[in-house]
Amino acid sequence: MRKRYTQAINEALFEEMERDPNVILFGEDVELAIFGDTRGLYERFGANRIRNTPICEATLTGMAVGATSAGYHVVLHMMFSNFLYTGFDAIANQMAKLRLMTGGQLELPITILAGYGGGRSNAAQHSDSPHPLLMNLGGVNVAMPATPADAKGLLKTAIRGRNPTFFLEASGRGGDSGDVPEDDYTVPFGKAAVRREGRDVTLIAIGTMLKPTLAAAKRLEALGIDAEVIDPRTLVPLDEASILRSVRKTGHAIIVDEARDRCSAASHIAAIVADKAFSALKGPVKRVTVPDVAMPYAPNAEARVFPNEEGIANAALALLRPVAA
Amino acid sequence: MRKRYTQAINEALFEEMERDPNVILFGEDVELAIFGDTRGLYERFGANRIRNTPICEATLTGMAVGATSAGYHVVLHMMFSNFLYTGFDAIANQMAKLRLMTGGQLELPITILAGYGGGRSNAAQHSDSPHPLLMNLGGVNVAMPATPADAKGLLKTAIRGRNPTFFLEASGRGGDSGDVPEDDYTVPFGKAAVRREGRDVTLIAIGTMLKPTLAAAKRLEALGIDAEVIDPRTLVPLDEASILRSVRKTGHAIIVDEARDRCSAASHIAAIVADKAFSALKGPVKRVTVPDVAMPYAPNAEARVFPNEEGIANAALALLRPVAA
Amino acid sequence: MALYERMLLIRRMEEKLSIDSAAGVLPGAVHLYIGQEAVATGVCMQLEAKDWITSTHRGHGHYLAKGGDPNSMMAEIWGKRTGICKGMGGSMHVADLSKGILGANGIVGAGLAIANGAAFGAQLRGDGRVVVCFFGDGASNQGVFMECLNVSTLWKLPILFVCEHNQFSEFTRAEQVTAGQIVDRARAFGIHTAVVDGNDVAAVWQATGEAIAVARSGAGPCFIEAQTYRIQGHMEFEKELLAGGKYRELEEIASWRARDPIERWARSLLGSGVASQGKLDEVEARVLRAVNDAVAFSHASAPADPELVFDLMFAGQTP
Amino acid sequence: MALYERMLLIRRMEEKLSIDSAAGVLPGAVHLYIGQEAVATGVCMQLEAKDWITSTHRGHGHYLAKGGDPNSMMAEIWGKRTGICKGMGGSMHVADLSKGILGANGIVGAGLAIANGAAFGAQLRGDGRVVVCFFGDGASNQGVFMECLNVSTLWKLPILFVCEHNQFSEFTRAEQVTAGQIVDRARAFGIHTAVVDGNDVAAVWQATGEAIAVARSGAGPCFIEAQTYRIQGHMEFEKELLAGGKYRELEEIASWRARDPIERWARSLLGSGVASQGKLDEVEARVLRAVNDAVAFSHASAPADPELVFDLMFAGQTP
Ligand SMILES: Cc1ncc(C[n+]2csc(CCOP(=O)(O)OP(=O)(O)O)c2C)c(N)n1
Ligand SMILES: Cc1ncc(C[n+]2csc(CCOP(=O)(O)OP(=O)(O)O)c2C)c(N)n1
Ligand SMILES: [Mg+2]
Ligand SMILES: [Mg+2]
Repeated sequence: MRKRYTQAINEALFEEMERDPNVILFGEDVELAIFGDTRGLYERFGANRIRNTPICEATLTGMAVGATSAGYHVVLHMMFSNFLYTGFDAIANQMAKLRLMTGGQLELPITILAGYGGGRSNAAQHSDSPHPLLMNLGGVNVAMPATPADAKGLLKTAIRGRNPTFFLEASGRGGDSGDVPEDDYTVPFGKAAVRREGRDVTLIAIGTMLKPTLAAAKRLEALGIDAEVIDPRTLVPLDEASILRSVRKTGHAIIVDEARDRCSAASHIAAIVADKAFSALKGPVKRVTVPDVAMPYAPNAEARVFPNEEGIANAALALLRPVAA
Repeated sequence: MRKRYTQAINEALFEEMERDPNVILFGEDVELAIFGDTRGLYERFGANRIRNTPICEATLTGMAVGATSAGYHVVLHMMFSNFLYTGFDAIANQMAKLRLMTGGQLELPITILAGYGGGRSNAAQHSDSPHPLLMNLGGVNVAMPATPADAKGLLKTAIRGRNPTFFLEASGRGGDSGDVPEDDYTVPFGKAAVRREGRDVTLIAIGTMLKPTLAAAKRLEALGIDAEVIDPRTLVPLDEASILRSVRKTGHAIIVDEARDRCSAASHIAAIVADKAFSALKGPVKRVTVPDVAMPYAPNAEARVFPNEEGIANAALALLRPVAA
Repeated sequence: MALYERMLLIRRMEEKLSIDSAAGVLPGAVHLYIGQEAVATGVCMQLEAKDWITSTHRGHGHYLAKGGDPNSMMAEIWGKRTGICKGMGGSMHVADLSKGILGANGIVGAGLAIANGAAFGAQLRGDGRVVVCFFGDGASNQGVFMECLNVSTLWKLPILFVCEHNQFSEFTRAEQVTAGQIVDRARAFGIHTAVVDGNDVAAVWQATGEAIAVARSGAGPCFIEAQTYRIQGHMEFEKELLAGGKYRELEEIASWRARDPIERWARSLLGSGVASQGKLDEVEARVLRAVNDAVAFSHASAPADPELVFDLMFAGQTP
Repeated sequence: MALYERMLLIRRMEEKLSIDSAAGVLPGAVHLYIGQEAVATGVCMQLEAKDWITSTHRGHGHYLAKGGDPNSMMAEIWGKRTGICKGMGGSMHVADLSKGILGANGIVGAGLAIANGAAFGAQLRGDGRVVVCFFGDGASNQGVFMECLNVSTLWKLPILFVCEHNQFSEFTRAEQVTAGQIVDRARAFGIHTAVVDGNDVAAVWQATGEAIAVARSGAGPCFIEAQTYRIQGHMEFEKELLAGGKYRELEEIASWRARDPIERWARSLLGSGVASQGKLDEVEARVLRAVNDAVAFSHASAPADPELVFDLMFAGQTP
């Protein structure tokens, strides 16, 4: 059945909380969900398991760590990714480190939801794509579903899992719909999806970037370029094997990432490709990313820095038709 | 004259505060500097310009932003890099964004000092190398001096500059000494130093990694491999040209970085090389980094994950003598 | 009369924004200040031009009250290059440093620390400046609030914390998320505090006068809690976003409308004979002209210059 | 007598650590609790095995007071695989979940939010657990302190905040960085508070008993400020680090030594006839044996297993 992205998330939350009484969820304004993803949970599960909190991100992330001691799986809703920074100590110094630091004593079954990305004139303080920072922390998983079906399946995996996981929602694109299976399924971590098979170039599209990348692939098809599109789905763990397999086949890689360029996921995947698939490469590894700036407010300025179909297609053209481009 | 690393920093602070009455410095315990870098400043410049603060990093980073409104260049000492996370909102959401967001109205002449890195059994919460996170923010400079001379010269540039700059000190290696010029010099941002010329492979060593990298180069020399060693000195801005020039000459690149591997500076530089120097590459681009774990406490466990001379040399050997290795 | 005109300007500007937001012609989200005008106005009319303010995501009122230009604000919200931030900030980020408006902020609580730093700078400069930090009841639950109370008390900073208690953090009632009285958190530091009716512009003005005198004298920080009410939703659009989810009763809104700070002040001006209805009508006309001018100015302005993004990130350096 | 033995165990363990640290044979830095033993002991002896504590960078005392194993702690500090954290955490991070010791923490203030979350978990579980959060006067200036007071008051969490006021944040005196009385910050939330002489183990024990009863009854959070003194420096090594920089007078240290909580309790036990000198000597002997055993155990243990780093980062997943 076709469902909206947030609806798929909402269903995953409902089903997992139904399944496991040890799942609790808290965050700012989760009762009347502004994104819609937590809608109805309060009415169903009550004030113990669904709780509106004060605005105090530093405490919320720390509480998520603490509440796991009582055997709960904590789902913490952080609203916009930019608010992760306010609660960053318990993310970077606690969640990402305490399991090792306690010699494995502390289990940290935590799922953090946060919307990310630009494209809606929310300006710089509501448009960050924080996955590169989270990837560098070492101790947390990062899931970035691009479709409603993956949103539901990955969120279930996160909630059934025993490790801290950031589940980043495409906040500007909550309305996108897609088919969602009816049965109780999960999507495994660390398994990329091949969204389109192709022979000429591998386009690796992260989260929100899948849509313009698929559109670009279509455009390229008309020009006789057969692009393969890979959606990693989770960045930690990362399905290197699928990426490398594809690049070894096509000989070309372009990574499309809504993060700022420097030390982005695109950089990292490019580095892996340049290391492990070097001998298969027929040309440079390219990145289509946001330049190293804050996201501007004005729609035209935002469009200027945002990766889009045309930019992606042009990158592929420049790579494969250097003379024509 | 030979000086210790912290001594060079201390001199830069003295000289710049002497030169410019608009430079102020605050932070936790800066009067009795635990690292030694701010020693004597309080006695010289008094309580207005040098001030011990309470422990409240979230406020300190925000205050740095605010105090610039009065025309001050704020030097904020954050002690260990891991404490940046506690004050991360004003770093990631304010410092890195407000100039653009105010249409250029707000100037943010801020220098943030913080010690980074492991190697001294300080355990995970006192051993992070945060430069990849900072690099991804887009709006802040990142300086990582490897020598006392650069520490002094880069710090002066930071303090004379008009943009937020993170000046990351090698906290575990404060004692290392080196020649420091006597005159009033600065070291420009975005200019890498070629620490050793060579023809066979380019070793790009970040901050603390310079020392083991030079040692590895020496080892390689004995084996007939002539390594060029590049020290970027600042990661934002990054001297891409010098790196690419060297790689185009040698055809091989290995980046040595004390950060965790995923989305590290090493990843980013590897991505740049794989993009812009592709046609010159004779082999895969390699990274020698810390694996994606929290830094363990026990010395032998820390040594296991820490990049060292041997690991660097082996990476070069494997690249250049694939059969022998 | 000046208080009246300033309040009315804020109101009419925002009513226009409300309409345009509902029509879907504005680029981003807007958070309106309607109902709270007496706070910004009563406070800012006690300030000197040199004084500084920091603001929140709900910042239009503070901006206009401190003397920010309506045209540049409107153009900013429309994403135009004539906007006060050249279209780079938008509604949640209006700032005019030349007027002492250090900026609205999309991060709840961020203004507290920035204001604290500005106050430290002002103190070191010794130029007699005072800094006012506006923040909400919701923001009072951010730890930086206590941190800033601590630092400013220790250092005797010239800062006035103005907590606008409008009963809500987004869609959550204050009782649910804010324990006790906010003013008690400030009292714990032994500083000058006051609680005022935030819908009574004269009361706000009066309390601010006393507080600013304390802050300017070098005696240290002050705190005012202004009780008021957010007449509009948290943000325009919220009805669509909440899909009908209701978090407050219409009667409650109506009861606060009856306490509208602007009408109340108009009645008081008329009652005390300070102003005639004719004078008030003149003000109304002048304000409407200003709003229309601002709109016309915005419409006539060119969109933001996208290439500026690369120039403005750093001073003298490309990203 | 139990109080005495526990305090003495903490003291003698740390005296040994002090010597070994000075000798440079321990891998990392150690922050000693010497002089503050009455706080951890008086508090923890009121707790049940199921109760939880969170601790600080100065955590040996809390760990031992809550019943943590001396051998595993010593081995941890030596970086051995028999350490309570397998050598991965070290001195600043001793934790034993099986004993309710949720962990020491290298980040000042971090334990507050973790304890708050644990208390929320305990409340939801409804198993009658109480959580004690130890933190310093310096940590009380971190905003999370106020945030946690707010949340725990609103939610009536079963938590006891114990602020150990030992007069210093590192090398800075409390007066310089902590405005007013810390207890007033808690009072602002209307919760149960107490200020006690932290060098009087009986007083701490007494005040804790009252507070824990409140917290366990479901009435919400409690707060105790224990006035004490850090006899050793902030950390061993500090003399070398500070290059002679002096931040306190020897007389001051001496005056607090005269109020040593252990000797004081010994005098009281002897004075009241509860214990004889012979009994105390027995305790001393037992404690010294325990310390020697811990040292022997550590020395006999193998170094940490480096490969474990990769196993321990995640549950069932490699990094
Ligand atoms: C750090 C952070 N957390 C959460 C938000 C989302 N948010 C925006 S406004 C708001 C409520 C603010 O309440 P209050 O401070 O009372 O201001 P008001 O909206 O009532 O004017 C929240 C939670 C944010 N912008 N920043
Ligand atoms: C977030 C953070 N900031 C700074 C430090 C450095 N630091 C370690 S202990 C300490 C002082 C703590 O003082 P207090 O809370 O009173 O505890 P005490 O050392 O007196 O036991 C500081 C500033 C830290 N570990 N974490
Ligand atoms: Mg409010
Ligand atoms: Mg202390």
